[in-house]
Amino acid sequence: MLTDYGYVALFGVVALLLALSMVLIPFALRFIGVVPHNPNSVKTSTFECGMETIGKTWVQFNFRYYFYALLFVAMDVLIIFLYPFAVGLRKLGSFGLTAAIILIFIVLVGYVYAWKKRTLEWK
Amino acid sequence: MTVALAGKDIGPQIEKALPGSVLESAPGYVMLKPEFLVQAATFLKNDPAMAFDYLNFVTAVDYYDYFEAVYQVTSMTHNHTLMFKTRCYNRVDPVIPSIINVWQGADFQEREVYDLLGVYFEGHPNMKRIFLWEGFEGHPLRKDYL
Amino acid sequence: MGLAISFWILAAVAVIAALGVVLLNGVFRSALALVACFLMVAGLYITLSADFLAAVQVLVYVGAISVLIILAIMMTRNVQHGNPGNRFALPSLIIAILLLGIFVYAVTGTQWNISKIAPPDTTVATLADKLFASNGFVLPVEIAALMLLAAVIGAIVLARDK
Amino acid sequence: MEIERPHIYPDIAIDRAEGKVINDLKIASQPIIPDPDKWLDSELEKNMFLTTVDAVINWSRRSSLWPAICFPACCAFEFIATNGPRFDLSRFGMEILRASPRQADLMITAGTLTWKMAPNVRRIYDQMPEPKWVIAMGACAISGGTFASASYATVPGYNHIIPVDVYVPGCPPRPEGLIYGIQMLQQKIAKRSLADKA
Amino acid sequence: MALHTEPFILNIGPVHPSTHGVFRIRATLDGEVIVDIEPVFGYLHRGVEKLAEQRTYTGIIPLTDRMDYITSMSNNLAYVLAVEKLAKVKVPERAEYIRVIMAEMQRICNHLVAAGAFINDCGAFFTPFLYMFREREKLMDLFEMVSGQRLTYNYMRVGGVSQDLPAEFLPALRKFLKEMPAHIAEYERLINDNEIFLARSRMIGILPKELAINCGISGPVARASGVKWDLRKADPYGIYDRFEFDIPTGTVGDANDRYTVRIAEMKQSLRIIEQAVEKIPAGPVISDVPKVLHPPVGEAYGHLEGPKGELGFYLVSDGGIAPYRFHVRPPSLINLTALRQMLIGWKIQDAITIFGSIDITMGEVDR
Amino acid sequence: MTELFANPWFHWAFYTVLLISFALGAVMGLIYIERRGMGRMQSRLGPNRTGPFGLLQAVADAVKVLLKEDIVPANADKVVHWLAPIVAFVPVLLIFAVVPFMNGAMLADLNIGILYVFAIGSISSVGIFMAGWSSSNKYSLLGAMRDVASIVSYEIPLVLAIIGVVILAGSLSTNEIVKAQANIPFILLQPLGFIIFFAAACAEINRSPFDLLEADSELVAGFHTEYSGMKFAMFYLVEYAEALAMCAIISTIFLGGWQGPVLPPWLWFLVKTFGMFYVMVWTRTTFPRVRIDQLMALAWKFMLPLALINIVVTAIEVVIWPTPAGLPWVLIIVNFAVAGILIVTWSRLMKYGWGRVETTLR
Amino acid sequence: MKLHFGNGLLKGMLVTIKQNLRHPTVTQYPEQRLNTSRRIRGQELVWNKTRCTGCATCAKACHQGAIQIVTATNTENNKYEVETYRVDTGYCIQCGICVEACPYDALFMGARYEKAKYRRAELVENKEQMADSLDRPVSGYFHPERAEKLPVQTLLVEKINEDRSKE
Repeated sequence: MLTDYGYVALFGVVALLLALSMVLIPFALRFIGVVPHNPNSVKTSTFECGMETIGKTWVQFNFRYYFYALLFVAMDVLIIFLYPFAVGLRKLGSFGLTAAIILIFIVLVGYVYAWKKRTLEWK
Repeated sequence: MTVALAGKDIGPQIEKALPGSVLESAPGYVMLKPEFLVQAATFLKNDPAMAFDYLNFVTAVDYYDYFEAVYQVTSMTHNHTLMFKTRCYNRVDPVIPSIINVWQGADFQEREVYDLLGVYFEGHPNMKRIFLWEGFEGHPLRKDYL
Repeated sequence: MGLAISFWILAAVAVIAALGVVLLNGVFRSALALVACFLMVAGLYITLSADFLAAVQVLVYVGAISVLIILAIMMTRNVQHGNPGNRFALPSLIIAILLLGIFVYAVTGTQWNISKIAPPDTTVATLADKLFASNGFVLPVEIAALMLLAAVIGAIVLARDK
Repeated sequence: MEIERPHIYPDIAIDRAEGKVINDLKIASQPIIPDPDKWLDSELEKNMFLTTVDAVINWSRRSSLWPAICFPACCAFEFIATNGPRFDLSRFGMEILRASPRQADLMITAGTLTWKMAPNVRRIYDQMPEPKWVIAMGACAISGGTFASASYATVPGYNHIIPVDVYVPGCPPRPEGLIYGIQMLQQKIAKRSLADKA
Repeated sequence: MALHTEPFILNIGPVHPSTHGVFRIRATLDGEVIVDIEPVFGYLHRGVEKLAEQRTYTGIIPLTDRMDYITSMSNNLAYVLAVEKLAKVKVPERAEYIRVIMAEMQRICNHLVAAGAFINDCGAFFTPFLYMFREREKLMDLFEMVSGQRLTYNYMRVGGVSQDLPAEFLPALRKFLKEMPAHIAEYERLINDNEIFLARSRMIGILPKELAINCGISGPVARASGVKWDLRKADPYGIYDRFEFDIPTGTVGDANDRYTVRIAEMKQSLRIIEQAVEKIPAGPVISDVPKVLHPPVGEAYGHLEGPKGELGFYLVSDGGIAPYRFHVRPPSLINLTALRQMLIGWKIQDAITIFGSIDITMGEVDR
Repeated sequence: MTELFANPWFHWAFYTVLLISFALGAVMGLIYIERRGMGRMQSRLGPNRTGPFGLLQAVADAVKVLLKEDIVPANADKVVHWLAPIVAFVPVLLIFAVVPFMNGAMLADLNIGILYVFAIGSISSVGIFMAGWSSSNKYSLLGAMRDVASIVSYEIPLVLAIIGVVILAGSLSTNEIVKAQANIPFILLQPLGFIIFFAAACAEINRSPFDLLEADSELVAGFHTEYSGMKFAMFYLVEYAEALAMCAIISTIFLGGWQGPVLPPWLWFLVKTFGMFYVMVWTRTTFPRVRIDQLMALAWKFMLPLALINIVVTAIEVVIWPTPAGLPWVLIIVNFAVAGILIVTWSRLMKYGWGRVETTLR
Repeated sequence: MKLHFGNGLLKGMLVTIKQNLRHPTVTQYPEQRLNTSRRIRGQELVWNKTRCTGCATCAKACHQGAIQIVTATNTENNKYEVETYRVDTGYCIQCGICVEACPYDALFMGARYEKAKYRRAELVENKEQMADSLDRPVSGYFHPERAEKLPVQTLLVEKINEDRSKE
């Protein structure tokens, strides 16, 4: 099993090198004059439909979005439980099924509550 | 067919409602005093016999001696139309009251007149240049521009 | 041999990334370093033959927790410079050193038993047996679900418009 | 332009700042920028290797010209018609219209340029990565067209603001005329050499 | 809670793929939600009104072509109507029919572009737009056949039209009339029932009837809000009182209504053209008008139901060869009056959709 | 030959070269298919000048983009700006490690194959977020924000939709899943799962109608507004490589992967993958884009409950008929009926006209 | 006002896929060329030297002022002769008013539209470049007698014959 992960890890290294080279080749070619490079203050300024940006560009976002992330984490954890269940269902039989349905049901209570509280709307 | 109401008929009616507001009742238009413009416009809009609910256009003409603001209004219920005008004799900084609170449709058109002719509409919440940029010198549609 | 090499690489990168979390200036970069750290930890799980756990680590920590952190960053006002030093610097240093001491003591003092049993071939099926079979840990699983429920409701309360 | 939380409706300060930019540009861009025709007629002595490299590079550059979006006026519709199902610019691999100048190679200036717009066009052009080309499409883009004669607001030709590679006359040019112009630009690109620039 | 979003200013335009030219919305956003907008005009202000004061009455016609460049014929016609009112010129019968055919073809042309661009703004990847442009090309062919240009026709003249229709025009037009309904049905199949499109356009950017009238909004935008006002019926210029057609109106006044009204208007225009093609008489196409026109001193406001709304020209003559004052009532500009009320509270995506549903041409907004 | 493949180093080297060349080559193919296919659907032709039949168009684009000037905005977070394309690109390539081209012909037959795909795939979104955030551009930032929104919403239905398949196959390994489809592809047993997975996959890889992050009619170019040259090309590549990966995954888990009569297995796999991509092109040509809150609502209110119901239904079916020897046809009918009824009834919960927000700032 | 996901989406998809089978309406321009309108106003003016009297009506009619005409008296046969006749095609908007104005049928709209140039100065055409010749087709704009001789315009409503080899 570990051999397989070894393959993946080494493949990952190669992929990383490939990605790096893709970024670095134009960078290297710049020095032999094939790729132009004449930055100036206008060129490197922010593009905003041809206007200068007004105010700062990193702005604060609303707190409401945080709720989604929390709900997302909760659901993600639920899914993690469901995967072993799904793999082993044929062996587990109806007992496992009941357990999983109870599991889903408990989390769904919170989900339904969130729906009813209209917190599922992205504002 | 939309009936173009004669200024001759409407002028006296406005005069009756707002004494001293009408300068001239020509066949094609009614000439109003600028001080009474908003009141007359409100009257024209709200009077059930007139019911001019729709403002076709607002513009102004530069006649060297004076600026003439031209308004054309239509009543969608009665299907008739009327043109009324007002004059402003000050050439340095001409001011005419804004009718944006009567017909919101005048919003951009008054700004346009201000931009191109330099007639300031008093009471408009956002009276600034619309087509040209801040810092542009002069008002190009004036007859003495260039 | 291969395991040892990969362990050291993963551990070293994890520690560097963890240091980056603390030392880097921009909050966003710190968060990215944290993501890198999580990834390395997932790699460590793999070297321990816990492949399902590694996937869970990536899925939950890199996929979900990082989003949580990123969202938290989106809500901060001054993203580029992070926190300036404050008067809690000294107390926190002391607490950190104390904690480190406790950990080192605990690690060195523990008798590390090494299991002689080979790791199972398919971890997921084994896990399924342990979690959902009638003789498994069904009750803790349901309790975990209750915890998730509590978290969701807590989130709703937090996000409610006041 | 650092303005603190300006979300109150008429913000005259922004307008003033922008107006100043426009006025400055108007004063600065009275002379015409000469046409970039440096490598047009020159047949340089090239060595074999460079010629091959040039050929490959120029082939790729001329076969994938991605136009930036700069559609002020009438000619825009002829440009879209060119892009449309009848004349089909996508045959030349040009259907990828990049809204962001960072990813574009070619600016097809389809329409009248006013002084108010000029800083934006200049800015968009500046923000395009090199190498970049400009096709002046239509009379307004070449000379201001109808609006040049007495108008206070129009720029008499894009070549006051940005260098123009190909002029396509017409008001607006027929789509075929534009494609012809694009092919002329492709021929122009084909003559470019790495050696010239250095 | 102390944590809230910082509002920030975003420039949408002037160089933005879906501002239909060079319009600019300076939007103040709270996250994705629009808190406040300020429309900024003038990026295509070319001084048409000033230029027109220096030109002969005939020389202005090419200028009107370039004002609303999608609907050049209608612009020509509106201007010519105003001059005819000013100079009291009669128009021959055949020319009147040609004008109606041209104006209605132009209306179809404009609505094709408007509907296509609107769906494009909803995010469809050009497909409906290109389909509609395909049919527009057919109209372009016809316009080109008549006037020699594809976009800027310069075809109407004071007292008629510049040239008679070529012999092959009417057969081609009949052919077009025969196949166009199938194409409109195709667009309807393609997009009208699409759930994503409906969700994106229904109940979005509602313009109430009273607000529409008060803002002077006209054309399909007003009709979508339920204002049954069409100058072709209310004030039939030319010979519009001889044709049978309906005025499609919307009920809610949302973006979808504006789209459906446009599609319905195309069908009505086809109806009008069919009737005109049947009845068109033979005869001269231009009345005897001096080459250099000297209208009497006075003023006239000529208007027509343009594809975008009430398009009017207000001319003041001092008896010279050029108008003393030349003012355009631009439907595109005035239809934007309610933009602020329509956009605030919606997300950026909706803002683009709503803006697209109004259908403006910058050449006419800024002139 | 088999001995050679038994050598782990050779196995690794062979598949590494194969996967990378497959990914890059197929992406070019996808771009060609997309441009030509879309062109035809839009009643035009698409690129046909560059090379025979326009086949070299993608090559020309690639060479041009490689030689384009690279602009890094002055006030961007430069390190993150540089790293973002790499972080986005590497995971996408890694996905291909578990894609079976033939029986067992894959780089690594992981026990947790499917889970690995989504775990790795979620890293890519971080790269996209980095790009949007670091550009210091408001459009990019909005794109980044939408990226977060789409991660948050679409990860869940995507992963849930697979569980039905996993229940049927009883394994997480991609090769095992393909083997389990020897008789009948899972698309017939899991129609609802397939629809949800397809939609969620489109959202995950930001393809139309869910291409909100780079919505060019609204956000100019979204998260990569400030990227030029090769780094932009890498995002372009990522987009198509992700699409390729997702199509490969879909064909593996729903369409029976390399299984198929007559043709060699690898050809079946390719045909299914490219066919799937053609469907994606087709939807892209036809549909308008959804709005961000509709995207969220669709994920949270439509696809999540339906996916859960799908899991429960599938689980019950599997428990009742542990070995569906003679039963697949019944199951197919039942599942299609369930899918149809659920979609129709549940979509009634959706309504028009959400979206107006009463702003308090004025 | 109920939504059913699916129905409308599928209908739309059917339309696009059907389009795939239909013949595309593309004219592959450099190889295939459309017959333009008989009245085409191309991007040039064609000037007939023999008919022109140098009256400058065209220059007066041109509100653009794009036509520059200088006449000189030829003392030999006591006639006006056109010394310079110059049109800036980059400035001309092809409105055709000069052609309409010409009282001697000496000015025509040209039919050519491939006039792109690399340099601004090349766009100014002098009288040699504008002169009437055989390779410079003349459009029938305001000259119906010429229009009749020109080929019939290709129309999209008619079926265009297309060469499918280069797809």
